[in-house]
Amino acid sequence: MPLDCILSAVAAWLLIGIAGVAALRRLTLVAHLLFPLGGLAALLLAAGAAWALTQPPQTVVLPLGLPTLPFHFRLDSLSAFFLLVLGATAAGVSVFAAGYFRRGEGTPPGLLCLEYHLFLASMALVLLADDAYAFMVMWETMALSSFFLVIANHRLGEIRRAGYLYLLMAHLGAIAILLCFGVLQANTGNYTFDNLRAQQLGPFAASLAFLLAVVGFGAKGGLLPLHVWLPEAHPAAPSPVSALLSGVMLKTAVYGLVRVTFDLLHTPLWWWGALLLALGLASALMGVVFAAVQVDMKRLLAYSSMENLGLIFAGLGLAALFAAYDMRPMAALALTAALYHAASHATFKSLLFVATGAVLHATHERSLGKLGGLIRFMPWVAWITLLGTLASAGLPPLGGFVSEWLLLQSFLFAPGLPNGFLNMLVPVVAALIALVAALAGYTMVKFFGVIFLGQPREEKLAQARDAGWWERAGMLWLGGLCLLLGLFPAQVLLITNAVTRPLVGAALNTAGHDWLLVPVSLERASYGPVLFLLGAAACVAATFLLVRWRYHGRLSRVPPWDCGHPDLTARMQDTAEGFGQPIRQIFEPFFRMERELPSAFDAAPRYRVSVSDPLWHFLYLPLARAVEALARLVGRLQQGRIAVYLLYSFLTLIAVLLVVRR
Amino acid sequence: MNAPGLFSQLLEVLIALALAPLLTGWVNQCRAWLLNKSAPPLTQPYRKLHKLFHKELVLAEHASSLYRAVPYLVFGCMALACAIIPTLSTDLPLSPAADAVALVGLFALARVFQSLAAMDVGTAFGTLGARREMLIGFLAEPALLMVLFSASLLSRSTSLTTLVDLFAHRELAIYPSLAFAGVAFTLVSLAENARIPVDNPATHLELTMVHEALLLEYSGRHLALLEWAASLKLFAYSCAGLALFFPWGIADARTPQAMLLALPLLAAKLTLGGALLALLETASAKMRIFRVPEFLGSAFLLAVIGMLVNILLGV
Amino acid sequence: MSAFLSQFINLLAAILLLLAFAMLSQRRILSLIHLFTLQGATLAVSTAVVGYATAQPHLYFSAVLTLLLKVILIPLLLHRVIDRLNVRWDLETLINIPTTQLAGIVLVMFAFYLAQPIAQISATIARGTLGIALASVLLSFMMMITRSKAVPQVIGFLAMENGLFFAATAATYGMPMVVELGIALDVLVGILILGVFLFHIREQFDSLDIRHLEKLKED
Amino acid sequence: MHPLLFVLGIPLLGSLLLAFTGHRPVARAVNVAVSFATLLAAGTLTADVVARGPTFAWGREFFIDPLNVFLVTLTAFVGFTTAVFSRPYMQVELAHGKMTAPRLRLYHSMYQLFLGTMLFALTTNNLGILWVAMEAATLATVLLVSVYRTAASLEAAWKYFILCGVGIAQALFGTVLLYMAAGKLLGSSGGALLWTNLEAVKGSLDPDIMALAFAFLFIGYGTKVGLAPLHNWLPDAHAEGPTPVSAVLSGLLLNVALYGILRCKVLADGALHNHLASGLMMGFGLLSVVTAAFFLWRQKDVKRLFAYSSIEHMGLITFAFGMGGPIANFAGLLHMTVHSLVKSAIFFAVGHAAQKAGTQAMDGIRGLITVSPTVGWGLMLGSLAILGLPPFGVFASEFLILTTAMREQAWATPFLLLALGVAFAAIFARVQPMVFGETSVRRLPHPPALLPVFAHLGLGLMLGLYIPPYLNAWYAQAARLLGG
Repeated sequence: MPLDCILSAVAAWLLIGIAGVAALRRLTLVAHLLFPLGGLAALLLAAGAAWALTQPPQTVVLPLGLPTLPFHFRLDSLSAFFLLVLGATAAGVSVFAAGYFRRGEGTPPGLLCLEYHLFLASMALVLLADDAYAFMVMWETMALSSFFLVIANHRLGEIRRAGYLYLLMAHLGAIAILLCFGVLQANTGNYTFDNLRAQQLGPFAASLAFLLAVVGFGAKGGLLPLHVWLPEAHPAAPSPVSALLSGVMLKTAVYGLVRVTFDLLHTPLWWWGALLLALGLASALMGVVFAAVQVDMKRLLAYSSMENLGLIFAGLGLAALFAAYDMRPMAALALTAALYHAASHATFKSLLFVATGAVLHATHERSLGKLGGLIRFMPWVAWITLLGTLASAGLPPLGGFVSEWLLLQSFLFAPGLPNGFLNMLVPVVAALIALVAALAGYTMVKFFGVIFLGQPREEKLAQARDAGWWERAGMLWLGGLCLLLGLFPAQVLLITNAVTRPLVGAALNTAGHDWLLVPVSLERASYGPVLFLLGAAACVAATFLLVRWRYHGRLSRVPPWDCGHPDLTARMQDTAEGFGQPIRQIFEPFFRMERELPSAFDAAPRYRVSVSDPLWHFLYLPLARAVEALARLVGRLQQGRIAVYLLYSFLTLIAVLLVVRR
Repeated sequence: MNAPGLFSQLLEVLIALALAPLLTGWVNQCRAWLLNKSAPPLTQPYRKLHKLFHKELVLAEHASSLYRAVPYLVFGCMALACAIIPTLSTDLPLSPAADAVALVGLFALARVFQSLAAMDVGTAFGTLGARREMLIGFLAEPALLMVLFSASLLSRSTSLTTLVDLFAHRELAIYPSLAFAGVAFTLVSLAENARIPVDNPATHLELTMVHEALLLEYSGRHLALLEWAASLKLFAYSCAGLALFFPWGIADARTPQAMLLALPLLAAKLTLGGALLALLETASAKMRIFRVPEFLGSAFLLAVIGMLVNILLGV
Repeated sequence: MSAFLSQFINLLAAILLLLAFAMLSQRRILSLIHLFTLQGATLAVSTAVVGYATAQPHLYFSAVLTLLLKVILIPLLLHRVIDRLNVRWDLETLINIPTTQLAGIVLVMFAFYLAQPIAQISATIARGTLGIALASVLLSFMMMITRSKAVPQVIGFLAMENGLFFAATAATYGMPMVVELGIALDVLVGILILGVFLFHIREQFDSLDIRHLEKLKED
Repeated sequence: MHPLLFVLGIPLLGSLLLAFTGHRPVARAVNVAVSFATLLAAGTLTADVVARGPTFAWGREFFIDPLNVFLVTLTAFVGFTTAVFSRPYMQVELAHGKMTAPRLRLYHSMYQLFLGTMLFALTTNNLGILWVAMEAATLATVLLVSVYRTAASLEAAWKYFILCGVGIAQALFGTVLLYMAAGKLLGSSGGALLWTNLEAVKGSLDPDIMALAFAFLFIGYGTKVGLAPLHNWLPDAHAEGPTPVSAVLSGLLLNVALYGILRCKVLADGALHNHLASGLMMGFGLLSVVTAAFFLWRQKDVKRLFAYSSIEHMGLITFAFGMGGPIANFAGLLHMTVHSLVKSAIFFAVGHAAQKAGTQAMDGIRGLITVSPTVGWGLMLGSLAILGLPPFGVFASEFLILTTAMREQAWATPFLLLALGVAFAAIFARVQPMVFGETSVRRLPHPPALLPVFAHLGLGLMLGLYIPPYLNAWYAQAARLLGG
């Protein structure tokens, strides 16, 4: 039974976590035995999930939870899809982590092992939960365990602040989700998803539930304007954890929103889709623009995650829009695009984050301004990372491109919508998606180029060593997944079809095209990555052979041309800040910039520019100030004077008596 | 996969490879004429390629293997691009593998590789060029995509062959959306092919160069391949423009013999197009790099307006 | 039950209210203790009268208890405290006395207003007693609010207890014996603890002004 | 002999014993032993009730039903664990010179007396005795709060005494009114104050008197529960008394006071046939939750912080009981249990932490986890639990309360949410740097008592994931008893 398979994997994770506590400080045991075992359990989970995709939904009720509401778990195709993503990604990350964790990183290794596996297990159970209570318990456990992972290196004030912000936002989001379930159960008092699904809500209640879900899951998924925690928390965590946070945990937000919008609520209203689309696009644009100006490699990736999640949410919005107008095949297309992007983002973002981990360990440096030229010292890491970079940039023939392709395809169908205004918006939206994708390319060139290419910007980088075998194996696994997702979209569609069919009542066409991705028909659009790759490879190989056959292979190595400048140093290369400069200029209104410019007569000229999120200043800081002011006001009640306290009691008594006597 | 299809596919690639330097030479010649200079011969690009292939390869001492792979990759990408754009016939077996979106992706892939290679040597100009190239790219790419989308909205397809098929066999009609798209396409092509007013292919003035900065460290056969790839790119863009806006004469699967007519027609169209390009280039002045976003922004805007017009007017 | 007894209880109730008012407006601490003693005496008498009128012997016991506790023991304790701590001076009030008196009148009206529906259905001896008991509780409460020294606050607290006792006897013919004993014990222990506290406070702050006790607060 | 005799007798005798021997070193152990004996007796009583159902003892004066039996067990349990905690705690205080032998005698004696009075208040059937026991508990705790004899503790104790004394006087007035209402039906015999008798005739009690009575009782006992704006004594008393006292104040006294309100609410509901009692409870509950949340924001003293958190939680519980109905009542009872357990666990951890840091000011307590991981984790997990993060039991009850409120009192949910959000932001912002980061604390020669912390947290965790069937049955019966 697939469900047994998955539950035993979860149980294995929990046991491994407990074993970790038992071996609290024995690093070798924890790293080289427990983490790989966790990876194996992840594979088991993925296998179970893949199996489940071919089976009808299965349920189980555990004798835990509230007396009236024991934990219900259900494995259907939607859960199975996300579990597959979780298992496949976690396997790679766990293997990487086996080589990653070192001594003396704040938290003892055994405790990290517990938190890590608890995190994995709670994510799996979130995906399985079939009642509101189980869902909320797992959801918050997930937040909590990941919070402890984020602050693994808790001695840095910055990391503690990030962790605080993270847990606060997670908790506020969770409250919203809780209320969403409260609305969904429609006064029945029964919180099983079966019952929620059976309720017929009016448009107002349904919209309220949807909005609460958007707030709750949006807070987890980094949707504007609830994204502020994301670029703080993801970089703060140890790299394998960042990989899981960005790669997998954000997907639970996608899962939740899909579950609520398409499963628990039946027919979306059109403006839900429009809202989600708008929010998704805004976050995508904001994310990518901020990613382009970052100078910290992990922050850059975190913002890039925000961008990708924005795209996924936009896809969901479009799917909801189509579903609202009962255009089921189109809805299936958009939903597939979103799911596909979720899967490919999981693989490439995990890969990139673990790569930053490898770089971090080799160089002890996170700032892009101090890296460079690592491809010569860490070829393994560099070449595998290149794969992730290209996928993240949305370039063919890798996974990121397929999902963006599907998304753009679904936009092409949007003019069929029976709503003139929306039709008009479509080109703008499609244009923005294209812009975001192109900017992602810009960002990724910056990411890869500044870290791995060029000359080392610091002396010590020459001492960098390539990652160990565990790390390489984990990265290879993730890179392989990127490649698979890119090259075999038709096969992946078989999986996503199993998901979309029950949710929107339609699926994409896969019959007869094993090597081609043909969402509707051959005349409309098609994409064949294998063919594409073969074509490109043939061209490249032919060129290479021809050139080698026809011409000599003489070669001499010389210093690079200095353009007439006698002392060219590595510091003259374009920096990460420099790479961000055009973006800062073009998208100026997005940023809140603080510049420090040297004057012409400075003896030690200094240039500094810092870019911050304007939302902090327009939304969060005023909010915090308002609470502070209110708290100050409330604090005045407690002046220390006993006569005043007695007066309160007296007045309260009088007031209550007046109410009573009424 | 049928024999005529395979034949037309091969023919297309070969013609592209052969004719691309010629087109570059023709544009340069026209430009020289317009500038009242004595023109280089039409075959100058071929000579240059020949010379470069025979030269010794001089590599920067710490260039990585990525740096050495990139010329082949870029060349392969451009050849593939030429293969999937219908120039002579719409009966192309490679066509289902890549549609309009994939074409844009392909160009982007080549650009990313080229920029990465430029960063690899680690000189100031290489990285500067990479940054500028990516800047132009991220603005031009969505604009190009929007242009293609305008056409796709008319044909309800992103498949290039279907698109061209449809346009080649339609009644002569005026499509205002395509007019906008055409202007946008021209602007994008200028930028993408490193032409004035965005870039000047004829200069190595360090502070203004973009495309040349990317190639600064390349030499020998690598440079030859990259130069050839640049020609191929110009050729591909020209053919794409022709296929979208002036598709008449391209043969379809039913009439392979029409290719006999298609070839001279293509040559004529390209001649005219090349001359026009030269005219455009000489008529405008190179702009500052900071003005490029505005330039490409307007292209982007035009393309979006084209799509809007399409949706509002239904044509 | 005779009308006379009922009138007598009403009279005692009125005296109780009057004393409560007097305490509210009294500035001198010694007079305050005297007034409190008088109030205790009134209470004891009224308890005995109610016991007689309703023929409940346990109320006599209660009256004796009141007499012992509130007329003899507590005033004695209070006298000792002010002697030992030397706090005979005149009192400052936080709010001036005419204002408190005006507010007191409003309070009495309010108490009567509250007790009115109960008085109408009440079958006990004196209909108005509950209202008066309530009024004296509220007046004592207000007295506690307006005084700035510890001893008068304690006296206010005890006067409030008197009001409650009066309510218990006049309105309900006395609580069950166990409860009354318990209450008396609590009051006794309470006053002892308060007395000890007063010494501690004096020791700590060199004064019994409760304005020294304003350190714990939100800032 | 009835087991209740032991439940009530052991702590009172213990108090007497410790009044003479409490200053000796062995007294700390005796205190634990007496508390343990009480716990055993409470366990026997519980088993008895489980086996035989609700019972009376000594006529009808004492009454054990599902509502109070679980509170009795809880009180005995927390009383025992706090005694265990106070053993090493008081040793350190003695070593630091904050406690002296005579004060220790007072402390031990009053601690047992306090437990005894609480058990008395819980088990008595007589509302008059309930009042007497509550007042006695107040007196005992006043002495406990002032045991350090510092200026601050005297001030806190004085305020506590005056405010609670005045408050509880109102409750006495309410009791008198109740007796008056009952007298007409039951005669002015001793039986008129017995809750079971009143409950039997509650439908025909005079509504006018009952309304007034409930108002006074609510204000009176509400002061002890710490409902805003009657709460002003609470933070001072918690902050300035010894930490074991803070733990039992938060964990037990507030519960018992609320228990008093609940008993009265059942009568008022029966007599009034309207939503007066519910409305009052919901209104004051909500007001407390919101006010306390904003108070939390600017705290500097760790014990004050958690004292305000207690106000917040008591407000939430009051709100839940105000809503009524089986689910909300169930949630309220569950919340009472887990709040007691978790809050006292927090105070245990805080006590150790403050001793290690040498200060109660939160700015002075930093990085507990490096020097004392167990205390650090105890404080961290406890805080997270009290903030309502699953899988701890507080979340289970908050889940039920919030979702029920959503259904029945939708207007209240925005306020609840605001308060929960602000409380989370406030508490967590203060606790995190205390636990993590560079350290400011030192090791002490005396090992901390960690068993109570983790036993409480473990139980709190269990109640979030699994509620044993018999406990569930009690809760359900008690919830039914409380009605809607």
